[in-house]
Amino acid sequence: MAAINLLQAVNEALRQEMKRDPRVIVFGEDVGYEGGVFRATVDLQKEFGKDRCMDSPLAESAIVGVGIGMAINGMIPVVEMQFSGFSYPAFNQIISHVARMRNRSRGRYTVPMVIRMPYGGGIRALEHHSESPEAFFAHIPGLKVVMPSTPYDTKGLLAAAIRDEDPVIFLEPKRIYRAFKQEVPEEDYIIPIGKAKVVREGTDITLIAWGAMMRETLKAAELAAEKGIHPEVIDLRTIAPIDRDTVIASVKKTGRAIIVHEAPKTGGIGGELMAIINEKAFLHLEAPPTRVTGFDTPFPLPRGEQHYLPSPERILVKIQEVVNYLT
Amino acid sequence: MAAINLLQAVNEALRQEMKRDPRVIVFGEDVGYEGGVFRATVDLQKEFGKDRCMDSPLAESAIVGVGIGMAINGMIPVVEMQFSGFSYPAFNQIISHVARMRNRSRGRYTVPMVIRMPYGGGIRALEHHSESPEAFFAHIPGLKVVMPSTPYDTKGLLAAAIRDEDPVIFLEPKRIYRAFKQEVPEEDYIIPIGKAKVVREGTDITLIAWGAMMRETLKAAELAAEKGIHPEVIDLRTIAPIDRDTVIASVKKTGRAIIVHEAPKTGGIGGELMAIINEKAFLHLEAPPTRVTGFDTPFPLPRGEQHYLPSPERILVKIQEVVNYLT
Amino acid sequence: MIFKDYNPLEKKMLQIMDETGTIVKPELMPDLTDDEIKEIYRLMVKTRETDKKALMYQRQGRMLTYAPNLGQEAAQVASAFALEKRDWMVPAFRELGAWLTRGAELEMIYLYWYGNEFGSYVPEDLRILPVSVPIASHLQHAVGIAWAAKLQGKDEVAITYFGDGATSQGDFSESMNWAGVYKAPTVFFCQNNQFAISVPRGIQTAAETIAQKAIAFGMPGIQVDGNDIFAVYAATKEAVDRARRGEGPTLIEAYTYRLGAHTTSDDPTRYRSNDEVEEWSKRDPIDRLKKYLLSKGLLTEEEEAQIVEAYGKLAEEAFKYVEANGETQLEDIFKYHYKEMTPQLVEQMEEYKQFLRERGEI
Amino acid sequence: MIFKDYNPLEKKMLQIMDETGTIVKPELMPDLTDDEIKEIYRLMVKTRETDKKALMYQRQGRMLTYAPNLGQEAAQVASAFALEKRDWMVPAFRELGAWLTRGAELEMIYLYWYGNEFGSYVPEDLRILPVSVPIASHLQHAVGIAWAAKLQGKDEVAITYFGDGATSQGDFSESMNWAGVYKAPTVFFCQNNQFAISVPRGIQTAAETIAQKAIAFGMPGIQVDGNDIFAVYAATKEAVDRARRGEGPTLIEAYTYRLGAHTTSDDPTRYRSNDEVEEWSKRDPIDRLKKYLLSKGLLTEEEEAQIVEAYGKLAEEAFKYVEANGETQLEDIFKYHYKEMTPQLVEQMEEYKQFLRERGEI
Ligand SMILES: Cc1ncc(C[n+]2csc(CCOP(=O)(O)OP(=O)(O)O)c2C)c(N)n1
Ligand SMILES: Cc1ncc(C[n+]2csc(CCOP(=O)(O)OP(=O)(O)O)c2C)c(N)n1
Ligand SMILES: [Mg+2]
Ligand SMILES: [Mg+2]
Repeated sequence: MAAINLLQAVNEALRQEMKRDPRVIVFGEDVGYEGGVFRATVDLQKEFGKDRCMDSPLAESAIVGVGIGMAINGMIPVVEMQFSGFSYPAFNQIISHVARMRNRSRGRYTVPMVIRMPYGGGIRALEHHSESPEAFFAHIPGLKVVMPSTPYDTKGLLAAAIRDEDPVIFLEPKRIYRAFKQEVPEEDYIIPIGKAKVVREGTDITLIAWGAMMRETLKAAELAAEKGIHPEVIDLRTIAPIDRDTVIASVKKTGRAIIVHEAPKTGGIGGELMAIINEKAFLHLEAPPTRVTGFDTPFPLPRGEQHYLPSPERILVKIQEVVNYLT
Repeated sequence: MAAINLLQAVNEALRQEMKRDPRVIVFGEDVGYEGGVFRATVDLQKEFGKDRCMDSPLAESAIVGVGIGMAINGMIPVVEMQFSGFSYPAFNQIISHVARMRNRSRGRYTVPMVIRMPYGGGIRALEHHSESPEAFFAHIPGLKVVMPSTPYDTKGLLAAAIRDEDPVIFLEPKRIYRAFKQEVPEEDYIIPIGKAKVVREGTDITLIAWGAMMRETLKAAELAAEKGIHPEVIDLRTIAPIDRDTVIASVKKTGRAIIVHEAPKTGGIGGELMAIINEKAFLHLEAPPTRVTGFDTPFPLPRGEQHYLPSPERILVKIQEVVNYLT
Repeated sequence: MIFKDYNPLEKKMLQIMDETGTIVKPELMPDLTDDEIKEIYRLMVKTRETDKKALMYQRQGRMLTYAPNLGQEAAQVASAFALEKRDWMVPAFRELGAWLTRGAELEMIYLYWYGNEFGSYVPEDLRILPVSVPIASHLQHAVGIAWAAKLQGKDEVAITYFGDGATSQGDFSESMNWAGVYKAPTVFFCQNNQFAISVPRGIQTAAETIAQKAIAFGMPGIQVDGNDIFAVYAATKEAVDRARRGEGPTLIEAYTYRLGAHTTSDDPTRYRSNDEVEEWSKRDPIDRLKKYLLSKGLLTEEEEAQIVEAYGKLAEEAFKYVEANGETQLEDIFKYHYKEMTPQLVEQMEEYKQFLRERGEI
Repeated sequence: MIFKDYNPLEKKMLQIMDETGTIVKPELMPDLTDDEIKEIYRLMVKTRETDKKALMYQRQGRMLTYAPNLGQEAAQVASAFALEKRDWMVPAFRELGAWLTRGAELEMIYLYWYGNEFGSYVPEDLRILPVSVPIASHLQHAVGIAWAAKLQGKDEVAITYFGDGATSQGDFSESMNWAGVYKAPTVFFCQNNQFAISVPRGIQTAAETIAQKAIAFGMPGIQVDGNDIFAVYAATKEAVDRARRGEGPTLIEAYTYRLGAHTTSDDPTRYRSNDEVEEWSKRDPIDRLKKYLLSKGLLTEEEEAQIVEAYGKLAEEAFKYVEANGETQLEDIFKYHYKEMTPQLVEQMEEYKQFLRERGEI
């Protein structure tokens, strides 16, 4: 086992899957010769050649649309959107074709494709470089949406995404690409898509988060523990389809829930989770489920971003509020 | 007062606003010479000339993107996406620019633009012609999203949208374009954006819907009334920003809520409304708020669409379930 | 060869057979046997007759929306005829003739327009993608299919069909551009039928021809008389051969006219004159080929009548089958989104079935 | 006139002044006074010096990401110089030179790269749109601005800047096409600096020139030596004049080179050779103009040194101001999305302020 960071885990999963299956092909803007602006695809072109890892013209709709055709003709494209904020030109291809080809053709044509994109804020970046668009993709039937939070999960989930026979949107928390290392098995392995993980057990309240917000949430849980509150923390890992069983089991136990996400509050996945909790665990609730999220604004430029991102302290305040509800 | 249908109300609002304000300009695919595939813009070119109402090349990203430029240079573009399912090529322009230009430039440049689109199913149409994409737009800060359900509201809301200094997505329920007529004042008037309307008073449960689903919901309310259940029915009218006051006041009164929408369940506005109700009226709840929606599938082709759309009967069953919750 | 001699910037349009059925460029006559020409003729008549029936059923309220082919039979049939079985076709939504040429069953095609997704369940042995409605988006898929073939060393070419309106979309340019860069073996076949619903060609682009758009993407472009099967076939064949040889993509503009409505929801008299339509009717592609065949003694009027009748019958049978088998099965709405249904979908299906069961509807 | 003589399909590139500062096409010399030429020179030096300082501050961790201009000063300054005050400029993100030429204050520009939205609060008397990051999307806005001017009878032209990479995006083609159809008075100014981040021009398109893409949209296109201010100015002026006369849009490809990194996050040594960079350094646009000015006796080395120093100081002052005033005010995050804040935004802002207040942070 070597200790690697999340970015290296992406690279390792890509390499192992490309080795395992000659149908796997990687392309996107700058991913070939240079190995990606974040270096997620570094050395893949060297190792597998220009026909397995290549630079594309600067056109996201084409990257996805061409990928669809390649998938139909026997390949497994793993394409990169350079930043999730630049996936929008490909929105029509994603919603109208990636997500629907299997259903449209009643299973005759499928799109076993992975669309990777770094997402999220906190890296002091230019406009459009800090987006968290998971709610858009989760509202598109036919897609799976995965957001890992650790090197270990990243490697296993990306491998699973590549082997999945359905299209997967794979959102990588760029803020923590290099934030920490973790022991990760060198051999390949799979973490099943559609399964959340209880990463901290607790009794008083359920905190649900994913991706880069896991760190803030876990820190908040620690802060709460110092104050005698014991949160259970769930790493959702898959945003679509949501692992309702894990969420509901936890909320039934704790009676309380907070969802944490970076994306704007209105219409975010927080609302969907609150709805699920209502539909499945209402009688167990001791307080209304609620959320700590980005504001209903675009992500601010760097001199304002510290206000936007949910912080452990903001989460803690909400935890206290929910735990003290009506007492 | 003349009795007109919803489509005529669109046309009338456009005509009156074009007359009132020479900056108002209408364009899109087929909207000029022909007057639109639904005839929403009929006779406008004749009346106002080719420089006020024109056909565009077949390019939604351009229709919106060019509209942005026109708005910045002093005009008020009211553009049409021929069907809401064809708005996706314009998604990048909408999210990256329409919604952000004001904020990006700290108010220096604004986009007082209206993007009209017929939405929704039930018209036995080809693929992509039956979409309800409101949840996507509602999750984009900087937009307003309006969905009228009657000729009267349509005329007043469209006029308000055109006069609004912010961009408005105006989703028209094509299924009921010609379904019924209503007395509508000939002079121009405004219905404020951001205000929901209680269209039926009741005490037992709050039903929230919008657009084409209002008819199903009102029918369901009648069926319920026959069974002695008295629903209050809210026409949300504006999907973003949601009129929380009206919703919350009603739920506080009834203690129960069902949201009805055509769009897929997961990630739809139903979840957001349930979240709002939790956050603002939890202690008044006598049953979990829930929803009757389209399935988590694309809209089926016509031989399957009858299954997909929420019907008064499906709503009624849910009403009974919620009203009988725990009793 | 032809591409070099027919530079669209010089306003040259390839025509081999003129409106009277006379071969005006014998030196360019493609290598087609009389049998093959006759086969093309039969496919064009098949297209026309089954198209007519679809319209009729639609008017009777038995078929849903339908996008007629009238006038575009030569463009479709002769181009698809230039492909091999192993090649791929990526259609828009008005390609009945091309589907039939590639061997698709009428039942499947009618089933699609009847409003059932199984109308897009293309049999394994046919390489045709389903109807694609969002204009120009499918061109990207054709490039992907072609490029994947090339990368995998498979000898396959992809042809994609689209209209004049489609050329205004970003996806048109992106896909052409990509195919140029990676020399993906793709044939971009534009049926310029002069209208995108009501919008005339002149509002789509200021370029004098659509063919010349190829220059922007570093590939050859050619304008052909779209109502002349020989011109269409010759250009397509050359484009397919080029692609197969690894020389990259081609853009073909088939200059033609939609004689019917855009779809059955459209009333073309609103936006164009009868005179124009009549003018173009005189250039009917089937009439033209018929004249050629008659003059060569390859067809008689009686034989034609028989062919017409036979295809009419075929259409009736096919539609009968569709009406008997065309209802969507409830479970099919849920079953095909993912390899395996998600728990959410299972729940939604079960809840709905329960609803129906309680009402005695299933 | 120039456009006719410089057909990109004939591989002709407009150059008026060669690399030694010699005027090689005196007959095409644009109508610029010595003062104006000197002003262009000054603006180029201003661009270079303030660009350098931005890089320096960035390396010190005081400025955030920055997209340098080195090598592209002629393309930017000389093109923007061809506009009138009433015209509009729609930039991408690498247009420092064009911003300065149009009269933008350095404080504002630095403030943007410092990471504060007020850096895009363009004063009312300047017609420049904010930096646009999503590649090629802003071209559509330029067309809209130009078309709106035309429809309102206003004598205004819009110029839009973009790179070679942008030409692969659908929005590039859609906007060019639209401008062609409606003869919107737009100048599409492509700085072909040979790279889109690490991706070389050859992977963007198989077209031999970017200029020839104009043919797809029915407008003139010209390739100019982007490091020659006279070629850039002459072509832009002609394009602006054409647009003003109602003759429609033009595409200009300024053939140049990005001598620096893509942005401060980029390491160009990974993907290109030093030799290539050195080769292009010899064609430095400022050196070239300097040689011209020296040879004409319009500049001395001492004067140059003074100019350089003055702009260096200006940059320091500007940055000092920005560092002192550049923090984002909390309320500004909420205040500018809508004309009036929605109840949701008010609530979110208040809740957050309450949080800060409780922690004594405000
Ligand atoms: C993205 C998108 N926008 C709009 C439409 C609606 N629409 C359907 S067909 C059509 C016109 C297509 O014209 P053309 O490409 O010339 O093909 P033709 O119908 O003439 O065969 C339009 C606008 C669509 N299907 N997709
Ligand atoms: C839609 C979109 N995709 C990707 C990016 C990331 N990106 C920023 S600059 C750039 C390259 C641009 O190249 P070019 O157009 O040649 O301009 P240059 O940087 O050379 O000035 C890319 C890919 C982006 N900003 N927008
Ligand atoms: Mg057409
Ligand atoms: Mg470049």
